[in-house]
Amino acid sequence: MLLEIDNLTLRYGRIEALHGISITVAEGEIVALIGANGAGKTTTMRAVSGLRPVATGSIKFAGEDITNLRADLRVIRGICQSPEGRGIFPGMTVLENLDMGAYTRRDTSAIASDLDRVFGLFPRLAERRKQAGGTLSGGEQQMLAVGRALMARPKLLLLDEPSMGLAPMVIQQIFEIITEINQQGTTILLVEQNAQQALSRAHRAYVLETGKIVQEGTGQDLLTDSRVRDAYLGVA
Amino acid sequence: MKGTFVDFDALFGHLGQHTVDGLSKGSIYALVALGYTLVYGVLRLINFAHSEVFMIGTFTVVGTWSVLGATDSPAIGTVILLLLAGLVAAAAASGATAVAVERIAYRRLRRMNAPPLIFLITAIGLSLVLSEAFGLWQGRLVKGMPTIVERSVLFTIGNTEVTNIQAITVVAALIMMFGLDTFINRTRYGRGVRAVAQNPDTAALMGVNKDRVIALIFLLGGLLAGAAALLYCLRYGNTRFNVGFVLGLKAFTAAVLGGIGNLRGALLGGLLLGIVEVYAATLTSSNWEDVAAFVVLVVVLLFRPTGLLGESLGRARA
Amino acid sequence: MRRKYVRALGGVALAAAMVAAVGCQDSGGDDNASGDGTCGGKIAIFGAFTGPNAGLVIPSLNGAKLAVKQHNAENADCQVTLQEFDTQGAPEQATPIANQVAQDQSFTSVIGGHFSGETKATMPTYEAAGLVMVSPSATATELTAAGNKSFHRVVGNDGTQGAAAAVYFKDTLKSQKVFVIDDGSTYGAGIAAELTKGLGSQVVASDKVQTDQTNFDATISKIKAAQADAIAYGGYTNEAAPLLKQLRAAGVTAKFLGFDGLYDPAFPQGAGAGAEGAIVTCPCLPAAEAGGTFSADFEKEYGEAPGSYGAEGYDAAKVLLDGYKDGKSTRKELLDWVDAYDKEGVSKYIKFADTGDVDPSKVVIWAYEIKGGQITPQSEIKLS
Amino acid sequence: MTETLREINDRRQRLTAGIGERVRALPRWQKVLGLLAFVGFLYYLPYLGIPGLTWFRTDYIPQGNNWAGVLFSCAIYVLIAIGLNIVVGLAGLLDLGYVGFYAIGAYSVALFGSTQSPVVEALQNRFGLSEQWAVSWAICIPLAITFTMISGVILGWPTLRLRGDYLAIVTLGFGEIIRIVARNSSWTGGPQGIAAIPGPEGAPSADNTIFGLIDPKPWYWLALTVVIVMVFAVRRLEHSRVGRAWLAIREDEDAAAVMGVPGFKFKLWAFAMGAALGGLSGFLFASRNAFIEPTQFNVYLSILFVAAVVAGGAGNIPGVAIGAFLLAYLPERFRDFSEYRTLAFGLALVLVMLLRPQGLIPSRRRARELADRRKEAPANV
Amino acid sequence: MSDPEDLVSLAVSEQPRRDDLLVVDHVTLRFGGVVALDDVSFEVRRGEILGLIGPNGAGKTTCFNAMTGVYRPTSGEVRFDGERVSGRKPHQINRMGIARTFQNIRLFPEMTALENVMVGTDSQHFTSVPGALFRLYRKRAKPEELPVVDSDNGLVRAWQQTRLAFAKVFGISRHTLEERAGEQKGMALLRFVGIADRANDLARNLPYGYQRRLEIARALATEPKLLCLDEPAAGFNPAEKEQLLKLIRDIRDKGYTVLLIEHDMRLVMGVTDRIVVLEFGKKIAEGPPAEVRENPKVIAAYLGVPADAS
Repeated sequence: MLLEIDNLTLRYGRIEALHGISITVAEGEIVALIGANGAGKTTTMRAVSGLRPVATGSIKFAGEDITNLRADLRVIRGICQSPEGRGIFPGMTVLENLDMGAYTRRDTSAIASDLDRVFGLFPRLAERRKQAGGTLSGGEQQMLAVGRALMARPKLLLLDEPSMGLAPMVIQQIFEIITEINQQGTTILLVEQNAQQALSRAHRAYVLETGKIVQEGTGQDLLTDSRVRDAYLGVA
Repeated sequence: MKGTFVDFDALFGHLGQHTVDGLSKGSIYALVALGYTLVYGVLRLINFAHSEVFMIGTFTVVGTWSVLGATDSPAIGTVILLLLAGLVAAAAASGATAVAVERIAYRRLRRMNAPPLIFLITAIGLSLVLSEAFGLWQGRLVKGMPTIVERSVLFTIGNTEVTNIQAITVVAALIMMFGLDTFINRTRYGRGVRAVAQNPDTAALMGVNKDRVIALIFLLGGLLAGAAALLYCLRYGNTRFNVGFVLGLKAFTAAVLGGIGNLRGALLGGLLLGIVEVYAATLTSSNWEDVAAFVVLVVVLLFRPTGLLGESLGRARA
Repeated sequence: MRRKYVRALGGVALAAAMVAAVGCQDSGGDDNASGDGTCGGKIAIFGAFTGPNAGLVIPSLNGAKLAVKQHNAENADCQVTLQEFDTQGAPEQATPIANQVAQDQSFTSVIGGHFSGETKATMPTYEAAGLVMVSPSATATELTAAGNKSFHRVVGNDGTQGAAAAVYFKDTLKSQKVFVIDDGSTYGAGIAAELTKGLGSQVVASDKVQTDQTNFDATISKIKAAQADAIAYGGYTNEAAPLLKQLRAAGVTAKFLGFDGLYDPAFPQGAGAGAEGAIVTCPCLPAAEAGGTFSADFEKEYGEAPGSYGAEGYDAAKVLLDGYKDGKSTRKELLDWVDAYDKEGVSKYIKFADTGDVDPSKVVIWAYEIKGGQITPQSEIKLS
Repeated sequence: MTETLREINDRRQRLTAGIGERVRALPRWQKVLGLLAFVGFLYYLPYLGIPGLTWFRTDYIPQGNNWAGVLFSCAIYVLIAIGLNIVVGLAGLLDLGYVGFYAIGAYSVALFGSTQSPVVEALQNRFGLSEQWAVSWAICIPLAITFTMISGVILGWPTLRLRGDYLAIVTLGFGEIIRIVARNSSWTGGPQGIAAIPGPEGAPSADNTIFGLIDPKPWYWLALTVVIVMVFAVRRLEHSRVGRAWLAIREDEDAAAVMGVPGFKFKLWAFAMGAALGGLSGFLFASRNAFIEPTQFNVYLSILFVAAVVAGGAGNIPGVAIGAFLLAYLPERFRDFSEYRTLAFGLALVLVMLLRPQGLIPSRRRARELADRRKEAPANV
Repeated sequence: MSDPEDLVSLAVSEQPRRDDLLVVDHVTLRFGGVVALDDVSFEVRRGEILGLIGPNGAGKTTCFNAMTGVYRPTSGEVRFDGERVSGRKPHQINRMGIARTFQNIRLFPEMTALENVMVGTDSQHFTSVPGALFRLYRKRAKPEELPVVDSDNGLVRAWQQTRLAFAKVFGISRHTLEERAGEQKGMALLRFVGIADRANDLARNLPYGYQRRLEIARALATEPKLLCLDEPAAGFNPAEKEQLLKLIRDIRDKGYTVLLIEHDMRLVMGVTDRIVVLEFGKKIAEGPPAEVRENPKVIAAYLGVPADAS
């Protein structure tokens, strides 16, 4: 297992946000977390990337216990997140933002080729490479966030709401790119509102509800599960 | 006195001279202001102890020169040696102090996620401790030092004389300012600093070690304060245990004036404040210059609530 | 229920203890000195013994200590204690100290204050308590102008010194254009005003600097613009030293004259080479001129020459000590004693006018010159 | 080192935990009685002679200061802290120029009440009044309060729109401006200051029987009475629509505005009320000392006031009172430390903030908040 | 207002009422180059629950902010009760009768639940500093407002009687009456939303669901004509959502008009009278739930194009 989350509990102040969740992600998989707003999906992501302290439980990455590891060291281990709300550095240009993704890397030539790869995936970004991140449209920012995370050449890519605020066409594109990235060998943990898309792309998925995992299974199984359809796919 | 409260002739008769004087005065403000602005830009914290970082720099210069046996107006080779030694020692001492302050106090508070006011009071406490420690150790009276660089007039434009020290001060300040600007905007570490300033969480997700970046900005601020200390010593030839308090206050005012968190704002604010003070002192008398400085600050903030150039490391450009 | 009673009982007991204690405690020991016929007593001395301006005051304190020590060594049967009270020079700190001294009847006389502000703030209190004050260094003219009965000083006032400085400018320096600077302090502004009065139209311009100022560009350009041939500075070393240094660095060669606030080894040290040739006036005698063996004794005791007001501190104490030696032991007796005092001191001949000022005819003002980084006596300034 | 201290601190916390709870659990009448006893004790303090406690008197040491005189200073500082607490603790506005209001209060009574003030002299000349004429002490009280409230509004009106840190530097500038103007203007008496400031019995004179020159006890009782009245008044404000509005603004100004709290108005009120209290304390200070000069109102004092309020426990009257009390008391009691007093104060400030950031006696709200914030601290910083 | 004890119901004015309470009239909003709202028009009618829905990032919150005066529209305008909304300060907009909750709960965390609600009721009150300080503006007390004398303890009873006599002679201050009214109304509201048991706990210590409800109670306390709820169900499980639906219906039944912003279409279906659907800053549908549900544009927007559709 690349990532093993075991019985994780996490609090905001005195409010418990996660109540003992366990998630595993195997190498090469796309695993989706779905659930309503506030169910704890983003919190889980932040715990994995090291932005939130864990109350109890453990997180293991590639066999190593990283529960209390600093966030930046996790990046060096190979975990990179495209955060919810994109987290673009508004005052930096597109190029600088992408360079930030490669912050921990020193292999200049490989970085250059990765940059080409990202620009290949997102031609829009190439057009706007000198533009400040804050002036991009929502969709462009989302591309930038995903591209930036790719620049870290992560073993595990965490994507938090990559389709948020995007037009259906773009959503379609983004998910195709996600699949492509995955096929190129990157393991992906995906948090998504758009359950339809997420489930159809994911190998496996977990359903979160108020800080607990209520269901898990393969993407296709959950996609056809009546309860999931009822609760998260909108139209019954 | 009453009839001549405002003396326009004095001001406009030598406007150029006053401007040059103001610029050279403001350069030192600007260098110290950069320390405030760097820390504020990243941590949103007024590092009140920065004034003492500067003060320690000046004492280090005095100490270094006295150890090296400096005398008034030495030979040119010695001058360069003394300047370099003073610069290195002051920058090292100030930088070390700034980093130590961060390590001893602020990091702990950051871990506690303490509200800004707590940082401020801690900084005030630290500032008291440092300045008092020097007051006890070095005495409370003004401390003189040898005049390393004899003043001479470099060139004259109209009735405006520009002296070597003024030129050194302004040029050195500009060089350091642009050096810093380049460092922040062009290098990998600088990008890390800007990333933490703009979005600390995402910066961590990109692998930026926030602690190291914060230590770095304190170090940078300290180095600049050390450089400012050397220039100060060259220009004024004196220091004192509480020299930081007033100067720090002015430098902070300058930083706010230009837009705190904004590097170029610090430069602009510093120079502007220096000029305003000299003008005001000439126009009335020297003891009104602080009033003028603060009045200008209030007026500027009324029309531009975040200072002349707006806030933040890079954020303003968005 | 029982606990309640215990608590109530405890409360009553505590209250009783408090009430009982009221009777037996009122600012300690008023029964050990005064009025019991024996010789000696307690002198309170107050001033800025700590803080930035302590350097000006410590020599005076040491002078007084020296006088008391000598007195006690010579008069085993008439021991006098000197109690120090540090005010840091702040009026609001001096006021409760005045209350303390006034209420403690064992204190029969006061040396102080050392600065004019603290003196002004506490004079009425000491007067009301009938305590005699002998100040070594509070020089503001107004202190003796309000008819306070307890205040005396063994030092010339700013009026005398300002006038003397005016004479010095006219006669010795032969200055035509004097630029007057002060630091806006009670002392600095006061003495600058006195000088301006004395110089009249020879004052071409003036400026006021502020405490802790370090940059004097504006002042310097004003001096240049006024083309002054002499500069007078009313204030203290902290600002004067950097000012003078910058003045000289800026190529201003006009004569620089400061007052007793600069009579302080830190001044030439802080101003460096720029101080060379500067004049400091002081209503204090040069060490060599001081009467008797004072200078030698002082140096022996403290390992350094008596700085500013060392001799005055000694004299202030001496005036009172002579009274104790003469058997005076109440506040009233000592006040009368000081009023009638008429004797040669180490700094000058001491005899007080009705106002409390030392007899103007006995005041000596000396001009000192900075030579080789030392304050060296130049000449006495004759007032007429 | 701090680790050991932290451990000691934790142990102390375990020991003292629950005292507050137990006190709160007492029946109301016992609390009222306890409070009365405490107030009685405060009035008794100048006589403090209980064996064992005499150690606390500042005249316990030979060079010590008058105990009642120091108590008076403490009371003044407490009054200042209560005023500043409205601004900093309740409304959450950082005011680093509070000393300006203190100065205005002091100068109000000095300029109008003293026969030696240039203002009074000008009035005498203008209206042909006798040389003994001056505004009486009692009338100076409303004058002082009015002037300071007006200056609070004048300062607040343009600046309260600014964000926190900007407000801090602007208020600091205000404090400096007041001092510099007082020092450099002839109508304020300039650097010489103003003497003969009246007290309740008129100009200072040896004939005054109660508020005399020698015995400061009545002055202390007067100041204490004012403090108690003001504590009462501020508590009334705290537990009213006004106090809720201040708290709401401190917590979340935008949300408060959306809930119908006119933020600007109440911030201005906080400034005005804080200013009035600062002015009142300056007023008392000036009339007790009978002499003021501008150097007494330097900006350093402002910063110390804020430090005292925060270190004591911002938002909580007992907390800020203890902070201010210690600020005035400790340097006096430990005069033997002489030169090291300020250094020790600075160290103490840093230690309090590191070990007990909520202040010595925090409000219950604030202590909770800080405890929670500590838990929420992001993992990577 | 049939029941005099019912403090929660909105006092509906008897004046002739126009049907539309809030009108969004061709509102366009641009930030820099980004068009956040593109010519959006709809209205909220009195007494209805209007749902404003759309996928995350569709411009719901932007629209909401324009409606509550936070943003000034680039063109077009928002009118509430016939008056323009934009250009007013937030507290003035509250005075007009718009109250809102926040997507990411924004309570006053260091104040108790009751105090939080009382900040809301305070918007209806007038006591300011002089009133609170001196307890001025005394009114002759009605019998039910007089202090009660009920203690057995002689001393306390004497004190109570003194207070009673004082109140009879001098009346009762506006401050006291307002405090009392605020407290009663606050408690009534806390009971209404079902969290009265934690009235004296600090808001930050309340469980998540309670905080959501508290926010609603606080908004109701300002007696709004229009209550805007911004994603009130975020973080709720289905059971909690169900309770929330009931609460929203109750609120409507008390006479309030409700604007409900949600992205969860299912939740909105069950409670709203009408629905407006936004996508990319444009209104793509408007109508009763049943109608909107069948709208193909809505389905596309909501579900995205199914992956297997291509």
